[in-house]
Amino acid sequence: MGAGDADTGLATAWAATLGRELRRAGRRRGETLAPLTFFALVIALFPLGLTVQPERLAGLAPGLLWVTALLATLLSLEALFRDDHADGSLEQMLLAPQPLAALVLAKVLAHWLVGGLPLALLAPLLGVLLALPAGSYLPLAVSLALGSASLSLIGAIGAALTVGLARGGLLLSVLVLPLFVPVLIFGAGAAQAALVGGAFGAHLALLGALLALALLLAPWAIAAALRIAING
Amino acid sequence: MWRAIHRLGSPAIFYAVAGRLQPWCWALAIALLLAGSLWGLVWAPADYQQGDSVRILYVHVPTALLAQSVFVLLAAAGGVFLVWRIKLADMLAAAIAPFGALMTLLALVSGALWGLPTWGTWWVWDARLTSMLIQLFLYLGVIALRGAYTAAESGARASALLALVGVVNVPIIKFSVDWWQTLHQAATFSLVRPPSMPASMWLPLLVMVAGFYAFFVALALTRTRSEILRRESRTRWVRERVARTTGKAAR
Amino acid sequence: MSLDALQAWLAMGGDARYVWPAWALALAVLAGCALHARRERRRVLDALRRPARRGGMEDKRDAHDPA
Amino acid sequence: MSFRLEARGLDCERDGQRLFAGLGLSVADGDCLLVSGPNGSGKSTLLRMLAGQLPPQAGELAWCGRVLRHGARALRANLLYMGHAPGVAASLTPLETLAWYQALRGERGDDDARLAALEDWGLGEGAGIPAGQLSAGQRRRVALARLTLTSAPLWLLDEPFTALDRDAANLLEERLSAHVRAGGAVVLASHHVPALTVAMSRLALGESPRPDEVAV
Repeated sequence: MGAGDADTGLATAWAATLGRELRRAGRRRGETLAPLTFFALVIALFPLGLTVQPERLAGLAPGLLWVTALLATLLSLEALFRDDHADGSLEQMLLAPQPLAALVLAKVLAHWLVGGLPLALLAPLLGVLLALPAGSYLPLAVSLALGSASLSLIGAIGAALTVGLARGGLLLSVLVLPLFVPVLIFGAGAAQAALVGGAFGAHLALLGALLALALLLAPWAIAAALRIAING
Repeated sequence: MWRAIHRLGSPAIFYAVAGRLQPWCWALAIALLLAGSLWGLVWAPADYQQGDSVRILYVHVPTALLAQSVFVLLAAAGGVFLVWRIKLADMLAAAIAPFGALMTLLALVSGALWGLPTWGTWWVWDARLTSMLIQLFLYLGVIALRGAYTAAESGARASALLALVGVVNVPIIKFSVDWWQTLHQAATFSLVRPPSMPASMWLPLLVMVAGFYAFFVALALTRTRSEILRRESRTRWVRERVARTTGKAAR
Repeated sequence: MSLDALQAWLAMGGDARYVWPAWALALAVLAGCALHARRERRRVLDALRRPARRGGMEDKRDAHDPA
Repeated sequence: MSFRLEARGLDCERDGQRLFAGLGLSVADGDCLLVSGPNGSGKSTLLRMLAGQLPPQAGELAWCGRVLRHGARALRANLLYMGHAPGVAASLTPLETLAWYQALRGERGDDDARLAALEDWGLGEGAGIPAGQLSAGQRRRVALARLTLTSAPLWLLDEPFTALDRDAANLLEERLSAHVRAGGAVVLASHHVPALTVAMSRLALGESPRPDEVAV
C-alpha cells in the first residue's frame, strides 16, 4: 500500500505533470498561440508608430523585441494555475506525496516550452520587420530563450500569488514587472551588444546566472504562494 | 531564546512596552530633526560646485536609506510571520509598509529636485534614482497584494512572501541597473553619490539620518499599537485597557 | 540677524527654488504621517468604546474556505 | 496494513466565531466516520486539517503515532482527499486525468485498469472525450473512479454525494463499505447519511460547542 518509493515516484509524477501540461497546451491551440500572435502583431505596430528608416528602426529593434516578448510572456502567465485552481486539480497537487516545488517546476517548464521558446525562435523572423541585421539573430534568440526561462520562473510566483483573485491579471503585472527588470536589462543588453558588434558573452553569462538563481529559489516561492492561495 | 520570542511576540506585552518607549522616541525624533535641519540649512557650508542646492542632500540621503531599511524590515517581519506565525510581526509589517513607500517617493522627488539645477530636467535615468523607482513599484506591489485577498490572513501571508521575494531581488536590481547605467551613459556626475564630504557636511547629515530613523521607530510603535488594538479588539486585555483610558485622555 | 542676511539665507544662493520645496515636502510628509497616526489611534479607540458590532467588519469575510 | 490518524485538541475559529475547540478524533484501519453538521459548521475545514493542509491554530495531527509537522509526506502518501471541486481538467480525457492522479502517487498503472474503473462508474463510452463535454455528475464520477484505482488506505471525502444520481450513490456506498471491510478507513463529511454495510460512527459539528472526544 502507499505510494511508489521516493525517487521513482517523483520521476513518474514529474514526467506525468509535464506531459499533462504539454497535452493541454496542444489541445487549446488558440490560447497557446495567443502570446505569439500578440508578439508579432505588436512588433508590426512599431514601424507604424515610430519610423520606417531602417537605421533608426534597427537601432531600436533589440529593445523593442525584448520588451514585447516580455509583455507576451506576462500575458500567458495568468493562465498558468487558473484552470487547475478552478477545477480542483491544484488542490490535488498540493496533496500529492511529491514535493510541490518539483511539480511546479514541471508546470513552469511546460510554460516555457510552449511560450518562451517559441517567442525566442520567432524573434529573429520579426527582427526582419525591424530591419535587424542578420548578424544579431542568433544572440537575440539565445538571449530570449535564456531570459524567458527566468521570466517564466519569476512570473509563476506572481501567478501563484494571484491565482485565486478575481481580477488577478492586473495585479500580477504590478507584482512581477519590477522583478523582470534585471532579466530585461541583461537580455536586451545582449541583443543590443550583438547589434553593434560588441561582445555579448558577458550579458548571456549574467542571464545564465539569473536563471540559475531563479531555478534555485523560485520553485520554493511558487509552492509557498500556492499554499497561501489555496489554504490561506 | 524561543521563550523570549514568544513572550515579546505577544501583542499585550509589546503594546505595554511600546507605550512606554513611544513618547521618548517622538521627543528624540523631533529634537534630532530640528537640530539637523538648522545645522544643515544654516551652519553647514554650501558645496563649492553645487552651491546651496546640495542642502537637499540632508533630506534625500536619509529618506533613501530609510526606504531601503524599511523594505528589509518588511521582509524580515514577513519571514518571521510566515515561519513562526507570530501575528505581531504582520501587524508591524502592515504598519510600516506605507511609510516605506512614502519615503521612497520622497527620496525620488528630492533626488529630482537636487538634480534639477545640475541637469536642467526633472528626471534623469541616474542609476540610484532608477533603482529607487523600481523599489517604489515593489512597495506598491506588497501593499496592493495585502488588500487583494478577501481573507485578511491570506493577504498578510501573500504580502509577506512577496516582501521576501522582493528583498532578494533588490540587490540584483541595483546591480543590474548600475551595470546598465555604465553601458548607457558616460560616467556623468552621479548626483546621488555625494562627493567626499568634509566633517562639517556629514555631521549634520548624520544627525538628520538619526532623526529620520528615530521618527520611523516612533511612528512604527504608534501605528503598530493601533493595529494591535484593531485586531485584538475582542480580547479581554484590550477591553480592560480601553475602559481604563476612557476616563483620562487616551494616551 | 540682520534683514539682508536673512534674505540671503532665504535665497539659498539662487537655489531657493529647489531647496525649500524639498524641505517643505519632507516636513509635510513627516508631519502628515505623525498626524495620521494620532488620528488613527483616536479612531480605533473610539471604535472600541462603542459596543463592538457582532462580527466586526474590519476583518473581511473568508472566501477561501467554504465551510 | 494497520495505520492510525489521530487528531488532538484541534481548534478552529473563523471571523471571531469558534467553530470547534479541543476537538479530538482517531481513525484507524477498518473505521468509518461521518462528520455532519449545518453549513458553516467547519466540516470542510476539519477535513482539510485532517489532510494536513490547514495547520490548525492549535492542536496536532499524528500518523501512526508520529506527530506530523504540517503536511508531512507520510500522511499524504497514504491519503486520498476529495474536495468540493472534482479535480477533473476540462481539456483532458477521463483516462488522462486518472493516469495523472495515479502518476502523482508514483504509480504508472495501465489503461485497461483505468478503463475498467471508468466502466465501473458507468463512463465506459465517455473515457476518450475531453471531460469538458461531460456533465457535472459525470465529471464527479470520473473523480470517484479514483476510489477504484487508488492504493491510498485513508479516504477523506468532502460531500462526495453531491450531483450524484441514485445508482451512482448506491455504487459509492458499496465502494465505501468494501474499502472499510478491506481494512481501509473513510472520513466522510456529508449531509446525506449513506447506508453502509459497515459500522459508522458519527461526529456532529456545530450543535454542541465542545464536541467531546470521539474515540472510534
